Amino acid sequence: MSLEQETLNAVQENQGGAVVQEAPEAWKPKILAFTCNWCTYAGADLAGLNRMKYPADVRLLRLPCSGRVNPQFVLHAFQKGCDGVLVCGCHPGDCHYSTGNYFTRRRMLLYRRYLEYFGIEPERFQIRWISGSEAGKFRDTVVDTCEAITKLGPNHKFREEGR
Amino acid sequence: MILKKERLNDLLEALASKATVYVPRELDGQTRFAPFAKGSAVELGKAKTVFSPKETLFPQTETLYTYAQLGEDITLCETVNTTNQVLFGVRSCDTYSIERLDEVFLTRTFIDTLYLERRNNTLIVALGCTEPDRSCFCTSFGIDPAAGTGADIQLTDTGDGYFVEALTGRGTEALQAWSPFLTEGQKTAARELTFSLALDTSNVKDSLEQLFEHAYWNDLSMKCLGCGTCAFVCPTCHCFDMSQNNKGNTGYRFRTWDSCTFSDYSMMAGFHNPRPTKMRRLRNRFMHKLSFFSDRYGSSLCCGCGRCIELCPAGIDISRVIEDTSSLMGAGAEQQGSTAVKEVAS
Amino acid sequence: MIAISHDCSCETNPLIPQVCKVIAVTQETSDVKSFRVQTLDGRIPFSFVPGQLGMFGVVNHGECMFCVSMGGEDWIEFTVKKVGTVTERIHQLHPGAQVTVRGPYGNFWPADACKGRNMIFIAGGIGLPPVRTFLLHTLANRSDYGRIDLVYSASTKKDLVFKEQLFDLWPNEPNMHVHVSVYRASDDWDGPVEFTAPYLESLGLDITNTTAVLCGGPSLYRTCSKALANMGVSDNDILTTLEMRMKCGIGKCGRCNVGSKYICLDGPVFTQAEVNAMLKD
Amino acid sequence: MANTQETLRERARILLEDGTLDYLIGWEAGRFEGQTTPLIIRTVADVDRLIYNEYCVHLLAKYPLADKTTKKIGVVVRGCDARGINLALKDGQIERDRLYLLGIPCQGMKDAQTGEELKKCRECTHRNPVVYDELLGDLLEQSAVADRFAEVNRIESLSADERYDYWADVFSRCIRCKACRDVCPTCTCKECFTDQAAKGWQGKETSLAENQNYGITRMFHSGERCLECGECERVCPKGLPLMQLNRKVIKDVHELFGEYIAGIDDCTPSPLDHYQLDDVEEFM
Repeated sequence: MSLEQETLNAVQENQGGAVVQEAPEAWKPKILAFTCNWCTYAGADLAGLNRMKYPADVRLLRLPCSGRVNPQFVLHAFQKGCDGVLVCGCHPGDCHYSTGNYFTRRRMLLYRRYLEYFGIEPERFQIRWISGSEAGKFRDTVVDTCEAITKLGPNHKFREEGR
Repeated sequence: MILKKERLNDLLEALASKATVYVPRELDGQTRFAPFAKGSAVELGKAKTVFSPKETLFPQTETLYTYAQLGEDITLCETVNTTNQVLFGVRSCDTYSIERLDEVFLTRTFIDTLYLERRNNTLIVALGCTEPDRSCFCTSFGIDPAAGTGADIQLTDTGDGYFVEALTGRGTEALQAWSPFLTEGQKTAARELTFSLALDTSNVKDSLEQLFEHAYWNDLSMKCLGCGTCAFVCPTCHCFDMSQNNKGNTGYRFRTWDSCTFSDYSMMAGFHNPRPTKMRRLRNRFMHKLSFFSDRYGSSLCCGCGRCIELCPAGIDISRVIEDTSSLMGAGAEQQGSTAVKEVAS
Repeated sequence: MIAISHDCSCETNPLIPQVCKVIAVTQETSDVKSFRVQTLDGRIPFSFVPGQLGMFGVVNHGECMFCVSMGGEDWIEFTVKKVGTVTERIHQLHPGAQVTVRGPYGNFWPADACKGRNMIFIAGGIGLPPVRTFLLHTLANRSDYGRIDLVYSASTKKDLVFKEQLFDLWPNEPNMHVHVSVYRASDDWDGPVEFTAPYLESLGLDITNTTAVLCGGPSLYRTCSKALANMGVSDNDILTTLEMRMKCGIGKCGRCNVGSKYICLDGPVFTQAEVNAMLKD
Repeated sequence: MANTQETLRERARILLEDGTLDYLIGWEAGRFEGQTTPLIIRTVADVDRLIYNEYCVHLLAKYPLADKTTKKIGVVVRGCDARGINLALKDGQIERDRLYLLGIPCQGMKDAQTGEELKKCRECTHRNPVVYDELLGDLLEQSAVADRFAEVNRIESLSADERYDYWADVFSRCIRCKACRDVCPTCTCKECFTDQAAKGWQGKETSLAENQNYGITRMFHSGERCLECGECERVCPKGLPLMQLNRKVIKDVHELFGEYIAGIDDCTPSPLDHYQLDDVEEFM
């Protein structure tokens, strides 16, 4: 029994079962998408404008540039409970800061292989270039990633299960 | 009474049914105290384990209490530890160190009950040394390698078995459970052990205090990496840091080992650090081991086990520090060499 | 069983705090607040003697050691400056929030030894709360003490703590003189603009039968202890608190040693003579 | 080996005497046979303590960086030290004219207990120092090195779960003494992320999650700038196979961005410091 469960049970005894434990309904994937503010976030916005449907399991995190994605953010995302991580940025050459995504490309090429080396399935950590006008590509990327990860099931690797 | 060596595993299995029995075992190339399981190889021949039994009494990370926050009100639950454990095959240097940890955690106004519970649930079976390592120098601190002070039961190697004698009431009580494995026998004369390393540590405390401002510390600390290896393998190091880990509205506060050689050991809020340079931190480590602790508790905090000598990545050697400081004192430190501490940054 | 030699009343782990609630928050300056704390059932968390410290923390952010700056019938008060992550979180507390408190720790100001003497209190910036605990004690039993001087300075006027007591209450206490200076002038300040040590010497206070109580940052402490020596105050009559170095408070974590002295068990209040005897690590 | 030690001592005596050096960094004998420890010599009297034998295992490249003064420092450099000095020069940690490098071609150091050549020296690709002011002894012919990436390939061939379990077991043994970071010539940040617990980069707990965060992130930070000097594996008190971590990054760098030898000189930028327009494109 994990420490948290023990504490919640202890709290229940103290307060006579006041804590309501919500029923664990069907598992839904948690995917974190690091989106670059100038392109992908605009693309996601456009997808919304055009009423495009894509699963709500993706949580967007807006960053000034895909170059701002520190590899430790990706590892922390997996540790804090994400089942999949998506890093999106502008196409090389369109970067608002002109060279941000060139460095990202090199860094993520290495880091993706690095995390696979430690056991992360390739589908769980993907990088895509999505420009501001490619709303459709954004939706397809999100739909494909959700499908792949739902097939893979919940991620138990790198999870903070205490000691 | 004699415990024959071939009956050793049966005894350990019997003990393991009622408590966690920690024996010296070789895991992944390093010997350390690990729980005994049926058929695991016990390494009683080696002089000392690479990692000391300290981790069984004062684990590297230990939960102090868990907390849950619901709305505004907070509930704390203290973690209670009631597992019985037996430390089997502890050398005299480690029993001496356990006594020092007892002094720190169990005396002086506050009692650390986490340590106290574990300590009261622990039966310590000491084993006399037969063949010291090259880096052992426990006799320099007046420790008798054949007699584990502070242990409950003392074993002495008699060739084909171990002579068993109880040292404390708890020892005699535990020996009843051992009787089916013991046979009659006499204690053979203790063999004279030859220590390749023996130092005169009588005046080390004063000479260190005199040399506090000497430039010796500068050159010594320049090669120190500032890592925590020496503190984490040392059986007597007991400094810890406290922090917490949150998960939603619950979490736990824990304490974990810390080393005074780490750069952020004495860092305060507002980034004031009373020991900003590596020299001061390393000097503080050796001063605490050989001088400050005996000011407070009356005995040296170094048990002469030599683990830090073997494992220091930069080859810094506490026995050389003891020798160098007494020779510097001998040569009249004030005249020879500049006493001004040449401050080498960080 | 291990022979236990201790006179502490705790049967649980001394590192486990008790849950208390904040009943009042007063904003002293832009980055200093005072928090009045009480146990959940309305009692004083722990009894204390002026100069002792308590551990004050927010459960999921950590805890820090603060001097108990004031105490009442059923509450104690901590004055906290915002300097780090924990103090930042503490500054977001509002009345009714629940916090963790434990204590008291450390020795205390030798109030009885100073009976019948004149007192000079010297403080810099956030050093006033520890000094104020002793000052309030002397004002509470005013007849036991002679002339009282308070020399207090901060970087700018808005950083002066306890302004109401500084300018309104304490000046009209009998035989008490308040001297306040700032390091950097500002247009709404017409008082002296000087560092504490030169300001202290310029006052030319009479030091017969006087004890000085000193608390502030490392630089203030160095300069003022020299200034007091120049004024002729003997080392045994200068008191100070090194509470800044305390961490666990119960003498186990090994963090607060200056030489062989543990600040949390042997201090934090020391005389200048004792501090001079310590090794300057 | 012995005459190299004699020439080293003799050169040290001259350099210290005529004032070209304020102090020299080398090795001295430890207490036991086969044990050495770094040594700082400031006066000619100490020159006889200076030694050079087959147990001088410590990397000296990081020691001069701690000296922020303008003193002239002599450093004995073998292949790995020289590359470490190049790395420090490229990162602007120290000026070249403050250093006087005594180069020694190194035929590999021995393990004191087993007497065999150390693993890191068996796999060493640069036995001759790549930068020196003076060469003691003649250059060695560089012997062919067995496949350095054999272990990395073996791990890559495992399945994802097997790889995770292998590394989870390795990281569960880590005691976070940070010796691997403190010895590494690439780790010269002013404030390392592992010392910033308050800011949340790295917790202080030695749980599996924190150890993974420490091990993976630290090694990726040095990653492509790693000299493969093997010091991290030597100093690890738990004997963790740390070289398999950085060799993975180096293998990928060679595949993706072309051959790059860290520390070969003090000017070529490392792969992640620059980019090519026609880099490998996998993210379209």
